[in-house]
Amino acid sequence: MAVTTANPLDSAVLRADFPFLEELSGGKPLAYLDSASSTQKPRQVLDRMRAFYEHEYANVHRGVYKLAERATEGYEGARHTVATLVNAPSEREIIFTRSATESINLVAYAWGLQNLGPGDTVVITELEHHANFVPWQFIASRTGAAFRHIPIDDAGELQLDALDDLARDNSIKVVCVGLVSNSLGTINPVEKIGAWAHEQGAIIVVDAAQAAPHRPIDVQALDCDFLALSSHKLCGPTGIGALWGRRALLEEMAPFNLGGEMIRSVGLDKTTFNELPYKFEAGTPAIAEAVGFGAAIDYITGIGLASIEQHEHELTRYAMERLGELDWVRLFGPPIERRAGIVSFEVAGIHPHDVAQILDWEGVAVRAGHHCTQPLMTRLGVAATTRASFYLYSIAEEVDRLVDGLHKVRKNLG
Amino acid sequence: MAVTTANPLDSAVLRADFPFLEELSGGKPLAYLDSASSTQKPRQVLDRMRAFYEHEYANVHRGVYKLAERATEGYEGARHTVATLVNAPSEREIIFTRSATESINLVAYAWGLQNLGPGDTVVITELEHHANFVPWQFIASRTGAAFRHIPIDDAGELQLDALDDLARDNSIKVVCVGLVSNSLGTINPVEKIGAWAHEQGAIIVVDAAQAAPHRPIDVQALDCDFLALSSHKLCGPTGIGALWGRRALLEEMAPFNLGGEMIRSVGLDKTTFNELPYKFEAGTPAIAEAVGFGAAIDYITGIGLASIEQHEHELTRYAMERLGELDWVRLFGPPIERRAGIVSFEVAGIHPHDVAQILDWEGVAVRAGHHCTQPLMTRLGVAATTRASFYLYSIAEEVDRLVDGLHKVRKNLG
Amino acid sequence: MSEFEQMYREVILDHYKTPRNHGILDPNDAVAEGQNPLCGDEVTVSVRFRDGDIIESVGFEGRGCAISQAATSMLTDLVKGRSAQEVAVMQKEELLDEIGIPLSPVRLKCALLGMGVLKVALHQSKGTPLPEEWGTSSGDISVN
Amino acid sequence: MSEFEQMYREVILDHYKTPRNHGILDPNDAVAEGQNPLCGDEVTVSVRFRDGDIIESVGFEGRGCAISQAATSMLTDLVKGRSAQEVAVMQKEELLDEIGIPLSPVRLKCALLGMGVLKVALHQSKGTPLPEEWGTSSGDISVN
Ligand SMILES: Cc1ncc(COP(=O)(O)O)c(C=O)c1O
Ligand SMILES: Cc1ncc(COP(=O)(O)O)c(C=O)c1O
Repeated sequence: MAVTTANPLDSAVLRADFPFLEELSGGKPLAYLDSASSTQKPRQVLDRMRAFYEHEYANVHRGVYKLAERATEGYEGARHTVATLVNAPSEREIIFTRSATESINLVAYAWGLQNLGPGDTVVITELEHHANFVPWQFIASRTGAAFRHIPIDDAGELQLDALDDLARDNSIKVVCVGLVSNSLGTINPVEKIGAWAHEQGAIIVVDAAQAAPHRPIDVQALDCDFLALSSHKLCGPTGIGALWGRRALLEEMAPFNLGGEMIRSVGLDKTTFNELPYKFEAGTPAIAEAVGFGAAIDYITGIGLASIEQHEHELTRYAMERLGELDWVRLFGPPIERRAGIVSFEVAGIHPHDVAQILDWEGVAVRAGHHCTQPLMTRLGVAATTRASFYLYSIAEEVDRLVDGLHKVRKNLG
Repeated sequence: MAVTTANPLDSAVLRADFPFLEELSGGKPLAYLDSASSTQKPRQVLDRMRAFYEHEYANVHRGVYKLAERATEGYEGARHTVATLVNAPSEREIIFTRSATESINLVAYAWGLQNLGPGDTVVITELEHHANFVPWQFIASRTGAAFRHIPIDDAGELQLDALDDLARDNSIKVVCVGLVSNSLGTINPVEKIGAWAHEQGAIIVVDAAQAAPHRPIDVQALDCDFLALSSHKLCGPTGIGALWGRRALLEEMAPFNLGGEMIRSVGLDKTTFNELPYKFEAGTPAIAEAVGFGAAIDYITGIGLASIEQHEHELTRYAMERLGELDWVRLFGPPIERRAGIVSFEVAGIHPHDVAQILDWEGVAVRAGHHCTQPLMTRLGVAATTRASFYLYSIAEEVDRLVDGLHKVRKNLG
Repeated sequence: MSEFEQMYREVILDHYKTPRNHGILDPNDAVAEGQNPLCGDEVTVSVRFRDGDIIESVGFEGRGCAISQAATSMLTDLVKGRSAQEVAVMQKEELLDEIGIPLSPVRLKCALLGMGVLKVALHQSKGTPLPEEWGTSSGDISVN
Repeated sequence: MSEFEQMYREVILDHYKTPRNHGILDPNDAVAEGQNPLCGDEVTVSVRFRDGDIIESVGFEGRGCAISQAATSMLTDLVKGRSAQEVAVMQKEELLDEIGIPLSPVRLKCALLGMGVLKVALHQSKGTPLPEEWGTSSGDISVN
């Protein structure tokens, strides 16, 4: 929910940081309304990565020479930045991965293969992104654990009154839930679900891919066990994400990927593993990407996550109002109070692909599809939706262009 | 072995492409002799990635709008480039990963968990990098398969006469071998080992991380089953590598990472997988990194891999000669004819860390350590070596500076 | 001609708004369904043969965009009277020529979904070859 | 002062060339070995106690660079006469002050290897706390 005391951010000024906005599409900058899928990158991040490659680049950790030291400082500095972003008790609990998806796979494999078996239950939600759904479904099927879901209501909100029934046979070992739904924008009550999971003796794995870019996150306040996030959704480069994990759990787990860097000693018949976090970072990591991830976090925290949240909240409210005026548009998802900067909708009788195609010709980029949430689409009774999503560089004029574009869609195909 | 008919490359000209050489260390550019660990990046690669982020960036594959199309073209174009580099029969057989390490883990998990069990044998080599060693050791221990190695002789070359003994009980299912040893530079007879593996009904997994940057590679001529390579070792960005795999094997395998992009349909009780290569690429991939990887391949193939190989061969010969003159330096590894651009050595009575530390003060960057080949170090009877390694931007003057530096090391600590 | 008119040609809109051969044949000799993994669209294709493996008629149903619906509709007309074997090796270009509009890779998937599913149906009933992109489903997950 | 003289101070070179307390104590009350994962260096540390948990003497052996050898040598002098508990919670800064040279993170690992292994030996024999970086070996692989 918007914190109305945050400093308002000045999009007009911030937009100057984003080179992609100089690109014109039909005489105007592209109205990029697909930030939930991936965000654009500010100069500050691109400059930092370039400087790193030009002046500080070498492989990390083992080099004795100065260039390798600088590279290691850059890489480990980024770990510190991520730890601060999520308020991790220790930097050792931050593991760099390729993406939020890989972060969750790491937990599903390394924790799941070791801790799940027949008689155990894995719980996910009906609106979960495939990233926090399919790995668990796979590991459940491999280990023989049951796979159950928390259902949603018609507004796309989790039905917490279903929890008792799920807990009935006392078999839940892990609960997997996203902070913010990437399809509907629903802000899920993760603290409550976490407390409930812990009552069952289960752990909770939180997908923060869609939340970390837009609102402050505190793993200690959330009291969760694992939390996944991604760089490319918060102004950072692709190819890097992070997992935070509770130290005691990470220490008990076997590794996931194996190879260089994650070992203490390797022998023909016995191998032992390195300390945290290296135990989970096999091979040459995404070094420059980590540095860029750190720069992106500096960029968004410099603006202020509370300010970003409020800006998006206002834009979303505006978009819901404007779209709500069109009786041939059906909005999915919860009311503005429990919604992040995402608006999914249906244009009566017109397929989302056609909507997005025609909008593109109007210089408006939106996403059409299942948004990697097919079980949710099934629940909503559609194959796909059209989705507009906002970030710090989004402005009200782009919402107007979306609405104008939808009129054109209807005129042409309605 | 050097192909003496290749066009000689002009390092002096090429060096202008590498911004890191503008950095002075004690008045001279750093003599960077650690390219086997990771290479420096030319402007062409950095420019391409920047342009991609500024003008072509969006998430790939699903977007209907033009920006997403451009991003997808960039990403899939890089796949085409990698396929061409290794002469893959089909682009569908190229899977993007984080690194050579992850490529091998993919095979070890997705192929290994499905195909190995008690009574089966995994064969690696005594000089294998941990990346093609530890994943197999881990999967062998999980599945109960035996774990055996092809030994080396004192010169660091594989002892092929040990193969018969390994094959005795007819249980070999997979043979894992690197094309070029990153510690000694040994060029391994992979075709022969592959033919032998296939006679056993085994597959062969080739680690080309240390070969692909320096010499032409052809998976069809090698007749291998899987081949791993990495971008950061061939002038490309970190955070991206590739796996080539034989189509029939890839199709039979279960996925490794799971999530978005790799599915065909997801349901609460049943999920099916996407076609190749997407089945193995879960989540948002390292998009800009793939584009940079492609640009790096264009850069090195533009120069010509045969020319690079010959240049390194000559430098290596020179380095072996100059170091060979020092009776307090012991060289490890094979003769120049079967060696790539890597020289590992020991300075009598002085630990490699101290050698590398003092060399750094002389503006010479070398690596000191086990180079992620601890079983090899055990075999050589050392904890670590000092290693100099070359790339297309390396010059003879840097070898001279290395030798001068070693005299200084000896004067100070000998 | 505007971008809209280039892609949403009259004939496309016509097939989209009044699809030919719509509905699942009953009885039928073969039926298959398939999804476009990029957007979740689904199509079901049914076939009736005569004289062994000559396609007598095809009927389809599903949800998808104008391009995928129109392309599948056009396809059902195109293949009538051909043998299963002929259709199994039919090049995508033939259908694309018929559609006659510029398509990005993503929209190409829309246009070719029906053709892929038809080939799956033929494969299942007549053992004809599967198209490349429909051959890699090993490892499907089922849970309880 | 050159970079060389700053790091390879006279006292460092002295401890490196003539290490104190070199060799494994025999008999001993505790012994542990450990590796530096970054370079493969190994050190073995042995301890003899008196009056319960007072460290009477420490002996070490291993291979490593000048910094790691000198630091371990200095450490063995430093801890003599202290209790296991005291040493287990001893701050790394105390040893680093003694070493008295600027160290990058990689060289820091060299300097602290001996101290880590000593704490492991104390942990094993007296149950004192393990240092952070020695606590995560679960999942070691053994193969046949
Ligand atoms: C022979 C060899 N194999 C594998 C690797 C690991 O590759 P990556 O750095 O891509 O993880 C390396 C380099 O570290 C190597 O030299
Ligand atoms: C809620 C949610 N979880 C997970 C992911 C996957 O993250 P990544 O793109 O880092 O793989 C996404 C984005 O695609 C997402 O929106």
